Amino acid sequence: MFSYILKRVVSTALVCILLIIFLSLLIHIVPGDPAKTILGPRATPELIEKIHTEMGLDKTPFQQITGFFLNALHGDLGTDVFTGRPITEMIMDVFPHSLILTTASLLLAVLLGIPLGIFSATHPNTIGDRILAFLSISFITIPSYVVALIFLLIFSAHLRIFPVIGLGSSGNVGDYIMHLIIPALVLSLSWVGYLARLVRTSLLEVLNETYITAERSMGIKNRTLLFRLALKNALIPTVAVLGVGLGKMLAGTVFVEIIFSRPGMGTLIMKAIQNRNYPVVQGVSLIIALWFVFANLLADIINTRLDPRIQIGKTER
Amino acid sequence: MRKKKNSEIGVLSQLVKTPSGLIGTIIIALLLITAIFAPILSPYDFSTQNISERLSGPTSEHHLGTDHLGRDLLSRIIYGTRIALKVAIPAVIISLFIGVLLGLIAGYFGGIIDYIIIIILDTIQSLPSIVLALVMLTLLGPSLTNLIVVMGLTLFPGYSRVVRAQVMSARQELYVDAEKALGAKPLRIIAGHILPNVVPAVIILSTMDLPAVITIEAGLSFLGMGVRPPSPSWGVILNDGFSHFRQSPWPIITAGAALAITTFGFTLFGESLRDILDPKMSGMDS
Amino acid sequence: SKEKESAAQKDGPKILKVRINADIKNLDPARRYSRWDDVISATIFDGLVSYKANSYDIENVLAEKFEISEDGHEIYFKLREGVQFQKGAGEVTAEDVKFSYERFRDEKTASAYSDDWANLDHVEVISKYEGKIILTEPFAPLMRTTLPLNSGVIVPKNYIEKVGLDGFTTDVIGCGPYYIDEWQPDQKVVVKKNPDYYGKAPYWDEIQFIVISDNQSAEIALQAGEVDFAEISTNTVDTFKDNPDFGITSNSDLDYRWIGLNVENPKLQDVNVRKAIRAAANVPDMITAAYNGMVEQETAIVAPGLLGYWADAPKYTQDLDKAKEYMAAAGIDSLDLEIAVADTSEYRVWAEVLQQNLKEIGINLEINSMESGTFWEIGDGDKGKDVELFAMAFQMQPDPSWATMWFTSDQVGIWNWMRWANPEFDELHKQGLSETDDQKRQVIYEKMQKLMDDDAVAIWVTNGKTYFAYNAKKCSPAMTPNNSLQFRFFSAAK
Amino acid sequence: MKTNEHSSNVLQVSELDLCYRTRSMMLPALSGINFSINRGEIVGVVGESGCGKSSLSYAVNGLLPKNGQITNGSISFKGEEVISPDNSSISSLWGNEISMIFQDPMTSLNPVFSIEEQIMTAIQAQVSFNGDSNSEKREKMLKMLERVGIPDAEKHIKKYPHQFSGGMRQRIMIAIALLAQPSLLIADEPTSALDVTLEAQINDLILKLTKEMGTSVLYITHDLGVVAQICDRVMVMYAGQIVENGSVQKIFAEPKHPYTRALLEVHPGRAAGSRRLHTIKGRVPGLNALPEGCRFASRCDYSTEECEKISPAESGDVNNFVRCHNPLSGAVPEAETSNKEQNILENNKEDELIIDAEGVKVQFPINVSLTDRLNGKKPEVLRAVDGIDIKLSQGEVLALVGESGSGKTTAGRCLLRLNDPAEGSINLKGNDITNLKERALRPLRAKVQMIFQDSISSLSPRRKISTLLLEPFKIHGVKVDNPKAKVKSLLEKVGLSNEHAGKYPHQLSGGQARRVSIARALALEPDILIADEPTAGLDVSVAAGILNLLKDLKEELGLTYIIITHDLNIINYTADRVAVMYLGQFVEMAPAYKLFENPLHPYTEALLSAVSIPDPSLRGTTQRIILEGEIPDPANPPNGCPFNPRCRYSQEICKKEKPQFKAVSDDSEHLTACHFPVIKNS
Ligand SMILES: Nc1ncnc2c1ncn2[C@@H]1O[C@H](COP(=O)(O)OP(=O)(O)OP(=O)(O)O)[C@@H](O)[C@H]1O
Ligand SMILES: Nc1ncnc2c1ncn2[C@@H]1O[C@H](COP(=O)(O)OP(=O)(O)OP(=O)(O)O)[C@@H](O)[C@H]1O
Ligand SMILES: [Mg+2]
Ligand SMILES: [Mg+2]
Repeated sequence: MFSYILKRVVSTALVCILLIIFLSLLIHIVPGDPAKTILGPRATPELIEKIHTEMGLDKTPFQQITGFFLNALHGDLGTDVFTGRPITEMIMDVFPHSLILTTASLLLAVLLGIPLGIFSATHPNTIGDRILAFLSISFITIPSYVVALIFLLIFSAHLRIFPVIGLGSSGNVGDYIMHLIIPALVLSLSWVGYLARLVRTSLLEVLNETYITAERSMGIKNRTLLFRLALKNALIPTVAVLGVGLGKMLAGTVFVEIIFSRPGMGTLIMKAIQNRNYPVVQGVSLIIALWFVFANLLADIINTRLDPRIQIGKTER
Repeated sequence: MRKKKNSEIGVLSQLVKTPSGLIGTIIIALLLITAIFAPILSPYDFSTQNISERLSGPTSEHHLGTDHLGRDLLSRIIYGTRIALKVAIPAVIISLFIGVLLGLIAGYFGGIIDYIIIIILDTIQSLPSIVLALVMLTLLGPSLTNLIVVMGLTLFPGYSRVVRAQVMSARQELYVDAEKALGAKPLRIIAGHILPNVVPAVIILSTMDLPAVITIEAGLSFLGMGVRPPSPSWGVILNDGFSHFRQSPWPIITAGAALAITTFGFTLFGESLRDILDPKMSGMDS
Repeated sequence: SKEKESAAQKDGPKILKVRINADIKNLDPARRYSRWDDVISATIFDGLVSYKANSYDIENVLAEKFEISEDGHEIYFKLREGVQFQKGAGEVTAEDVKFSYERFRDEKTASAYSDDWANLDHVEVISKYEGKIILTEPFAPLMRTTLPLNSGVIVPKNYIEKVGLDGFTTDVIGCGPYYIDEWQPDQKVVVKKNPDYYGKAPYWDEIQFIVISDNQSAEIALQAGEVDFAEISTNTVDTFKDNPDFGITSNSDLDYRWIGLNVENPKLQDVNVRKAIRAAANVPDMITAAYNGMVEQETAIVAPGLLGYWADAPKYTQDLDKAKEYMAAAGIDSLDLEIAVADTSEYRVWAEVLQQNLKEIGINLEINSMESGTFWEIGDGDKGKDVELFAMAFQMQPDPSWATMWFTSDQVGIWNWMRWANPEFDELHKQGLSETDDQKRQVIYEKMQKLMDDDAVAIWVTNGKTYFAYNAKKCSPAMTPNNSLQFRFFSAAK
Repeated sequence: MKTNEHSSNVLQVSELDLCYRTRSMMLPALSGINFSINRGEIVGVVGESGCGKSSLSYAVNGLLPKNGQITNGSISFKGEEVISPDNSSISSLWGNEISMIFQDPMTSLNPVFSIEEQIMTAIQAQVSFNGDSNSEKREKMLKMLERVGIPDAEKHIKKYPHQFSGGMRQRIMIAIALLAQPSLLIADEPTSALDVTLEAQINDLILKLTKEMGTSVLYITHDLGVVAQICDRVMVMYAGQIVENGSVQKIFAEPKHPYTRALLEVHPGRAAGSRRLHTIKGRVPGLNALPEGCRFASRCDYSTEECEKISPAESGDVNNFVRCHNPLSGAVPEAETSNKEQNILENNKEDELIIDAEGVKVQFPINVSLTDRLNGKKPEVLRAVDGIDIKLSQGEVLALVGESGSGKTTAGRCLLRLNDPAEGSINLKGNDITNLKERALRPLRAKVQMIFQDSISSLSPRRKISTLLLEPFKIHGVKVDNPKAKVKSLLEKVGLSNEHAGKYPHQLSGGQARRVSIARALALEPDILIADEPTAGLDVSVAAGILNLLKDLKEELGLTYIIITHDLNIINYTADRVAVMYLGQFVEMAPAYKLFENPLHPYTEALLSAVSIPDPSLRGTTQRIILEGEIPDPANPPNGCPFNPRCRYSQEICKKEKPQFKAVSDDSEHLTACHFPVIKNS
């Protein structure tokens, strides 16, 4: 366990270093100047120079990279030149919102997708199964931004059942949840389809295993067999996939956050890219990468709980 | 050569036997036809503007209505098919090429080379592809070619991983030992015995990647980072439509539907293909 | 439920919810970046003078007395006594005035607005409440744009010296009608009524500025009652106009937006080519397509209603025959050109319409739409020589010098992307800055605009027009003619 | 007698037909099955692969695959009909009255639950424990586990299946199956995935427990030797029919059906020292092409015209019949033997050693966790091969035998440098290849070939057989003038027809695949051939064919062989010399006939006694030595003599001192590593 984690830490560190090198190099080749992008004609040469110095753009890439890491080790990702806010703080402000959104949508997906998958697996090739299969693929394939656009109009402009813009008033949990429902639903849709299919396939596979036949021959009733003995096996691949889903949360949230005007990691990095706000891009990317690694680690650990055969540390990285 | 053709026909005929394979194949065939015969099929030039007729709903002249510049939406959607495929196919080919090569190298040689490649893949994959594509497009500037290159570069780790895993497991296989025992050189083993085992997985992955690329391309165009106007990318139509939704929902509805149907078709096709090719190439029987 | 709402408002605090398009970056008046920094800091800070509600007329605010010397070199002021900064940061004194203005010229402040105080020599403190602003030269824009706006507000010297520059970015302290209560980055900024305000208390107890970057979302939020006041896109004006629950207010912007032609580019060196392009361009179509026809066509760089507006400027509409004549005069019948645009829907539409227009006179226009960061660099230095056409918009303050300053020859390679260098224009610009007589200035600026027109360096598109929609049952807005929102003057529904 | 029979009758199957639905047609997997099982009776079912043995067990226990369908007949359990459309009446018997043991213990336990959870779930479901409290149930579970030979059950039940060895898992399965003391146990080849020694242990256990509980057993196997040892009655199946049914004594003494007789004849246990093994020509017909008349007719030496036209009926009682037009009589004749001793002497030309390996060791690194390493633990190795000498002269056949995991395969691979030796030297045909670079080794590879344990997976799956057969020539740059003819001749050499040339490996049967890999190995006419388990997993008849082939090839080409096997039965027939391996070391080496006559090492002695011989009269007569326990973990071998923990002669010294590998008598050909060799007093 310990050596496993150490290994993970080392490769995570390597990934982060490579990522930051990549981003730092990018900064030096990418056209576009942060000062001009934000200020337009107001950007005087002195001001541009000052902003460059503050962003550390005058240093060599090597100095930038080492400096960045030395600070990052102390949890300091630099400051946003334009607002003077620590980037760590900026990220910590929005990160929970993205996290809640992703978790909520994954939770929704689990609550809907797994039962649907079980239904399909226990009724293979029936009409219900076929309809579910069709729906699942549709859910998986329709791009999230198309769904988001359509939900935005249906729910907010026409039905007005749910508020959809922003996070709701702060401190009001009920309002926050109301604002969360539609975005989470949009994000979860493809996961519902995905999980339903995944659970169906793996459950069907498990139900064909000899040990299930053996257990049936021991007189164990179908219900126990399905929900206690087979499902645990079938959930192993699901957990791994959910881990990846959690890790890749940003991919989905970018669009949803933009369309529903929610602050979050997606909107933060999107704006930072547009404004050429390099320190913010770097900081956010680093956190995203770390989060990705963390989520996968989490899934691995959960899987070792589910599957005693997997010995953490013996598995390939 | 003739044998090979036979086997391809075999796969195809198996594909159209299942309902989902049939639907997928039909959709893809229609897409290809639409893309190839776009000039014949589209009633108008996709870029001709008619400001006075802007944002009209479906009429007898414009079957799907017009956009904010009064251009015929049907024609734009039809030409959009070309763009979707023009980006998706080369991008998938690029990522396939890089991915397979790196995967083979990593899987066969293992050790430190493998570790380095894996770290590179991890790095690329630790950022979501949309973000990575955004960052890289910022560097290169949005254009069709850059879009293709960027998509290729963001997606190749998927192939590398699959190929690497396959090669690693193939390397454990007895037949590799058997070849070695016969005195075969590494190149012969990789090219002659390991690669053919990787091909089905790669084919499946690439048919699954096509809709992903189309989705990301349209997404990037929606964010304003995609192809140049007046190219009628579906994402561009969505983006323009989003600004004028109150006046006419048709741009969003049509482009959204085109995207959804396309990705749906490719996914069905890919999955049916996987069912046939995996795990054993039973379709290869003569 | 509407009744309930208003009933609740009678009891509780009166809260106004306003959509802002982007989050604030820095509320320090000297280091503000964006329009929303301006709008919000305007509720927190007071200056010596300010615009009256809904007008460009100036009234005294912090100043009890305010006098400009004959030669325009000195401005005397006397402050009201006993005005307190918020949050116990002390009384407003002449020292604060000196500090507030002089810091604009201080390199450490690195103010993007240092030009607002271009001719400031120093501020002389006469007594605790009295002082003099000493200028090196008379400076016409001072009274129009510097003093009544954010560059003229007073900040607490002692407090800033205590917390340092980094402590005065979003957690600012002024002496205006509102103080900053809370900032949730990317979500909202909340200001609350300053209980110790010396002037007339504003109507709203609390104003929440809610960040919604996307117009569509903002419109939905407005309809859903999630905000009370929001900028809306020209495309949806009709929807709100037809709805009695909402009020619409609009004002033409001062910004100027144009398609520039680079005179140094070999393809565009011939003035006939440029004129041909100008004649072929169908600006009304652009306006229909990009703004749903809800804005006016711009004829010259200075907006209507401003000093220096050129009323007789020619208004170009598409004239293909003329365009072909110019082409013939230039001796070409076909040409490949490229237009660079930042990738927003607005500019793309212009470019697409122009593309179609130019096709008719044999010019093939390629649209090079780029991401804004990249776009802002293309005119830099010698690189700028390769630019052909470009779409651009500059912001403007209510003084004509703000428009002309970017097109002098020393701006070539910086902001003068047309690379148009005209010594006469340069000279006139200098004169316009130091001339204090409005009539004389009018003549100067009209002449400058004519020079630009003669050389056909730009196709003016529009000054823009901003539309705001608001909950007509709840509030009634106030703003200067150039759309500077005056939240301190917002009132209850009329 | 009749009434008695009825009351003691546990299972009664009559006129049972079973079909599998496939896309193209209904496959009749079982037709006209009649038999019954009496209380406490152990009934064996034998037959080649694909004859429907498993299908029979599915039909009886109601665990038919989805496409399986009983189309006719009845099954009654203790007088009650159990065939019902939804399986409900039979499923209520599962676990309580009928229970199962499956072939592969590796896949028959749920991998994600601990043993305790699995057994408890089963107990909760079984009615016979309804009255018990949880602690009573647990108590019973522990007792049962102790009974099947899991010591310290309390400690082990917390473990997960993968933490047990195959033998242990099969014991656990038996414990679960017998928990509720069912009336009928169905065991489908419960030992075919296990070693000989484990097979003996498990069969003994089944025999002992079921006799104690009075449980009847339907025991499916393909090994007549096992039947002879434990069954009361045997049913011989062929192509979905029971062709002969009768008591073990009778059938082994006087098989009536030609198929039964053929099965007995090909059994390698009978073939010791024979010149040539019997085989049965042809293959079991596919279910989609069953012949009209007797299904065995095409392979039968005695078939007549009648046989080909008319399907024979059962003649005799329910449990004592034969399905044949011309039943045979009399015993199976003894196999002819040849003089082994002479063979050896002819071949033994000491002067020129073609294989000369000395002190070879092969080690695999073991992952030591970083924490352990930080705590000062050194990285360890698993000594798969721990110092063996192999010296072979031209034309000699050496057999390597030993339990699974003893290092046989690794030893073979090492000679080919597929695994690199950690120590020792390897000399092939006078070339020292111990440290030779792969590039330099390549030319030599043409002359030294290996047939791998798992033939199908040793053939590249996406290449046609013809391509695979021509590949050796391509690799070594040998020009082939007429590739087609070459392929044909190679296939013919191993007894295959040219029709296989266009197939892919997965389209071949196990025996065919093995032949193809032999053909491939022989393509370049090597001098040395290492055959790893050449008959494992094959039907006896097919295995016999392969062994005959190897023998023919040796005589034709003068090959030098190393045959790796754990099946002692085949050694006697093929090998000149035998080396017995245990934990990576040789414990005994001798000419084959001497080893069989006089095993010196207790391990060899036990291995030999575990060999199944298809002769029920031997039951109880020879004293069977059943080896206790299992082979220790090679990463952590015992001190002293590696065999000492399982040895029945073990003394103090064995635990401390490792015995030398040397000749104990004056016979320099017979070496052993034992402090107390078993020297017969003859
Ligand atoms: N589910 C099925 N669908 C179709 N055919 C089947 C199915 N299961 C078995 N068969 C066929 O039925 C025949 C009998 O198979 P069965 O498994 O009963 O044989 P067996 O005697 O147990 O063989 P083995 O010794 O290999 O286990 C074979 O020809 C097999 O191919
Ligand atoms: N590549 C390897 N890495 C690690 N350990 C191995 C490897 N190959 C074999 N071993 C171990 O070496 C020991 C001997 O294995 P080997 O396969 O040589 O035994 P065997 O006698 O051929 O057994 P079987 O009869 O099961 O084929 C076993 O404990 C096995 O687990
Ligand atoms: Mg079977
Ligand atoms: Mg082996």
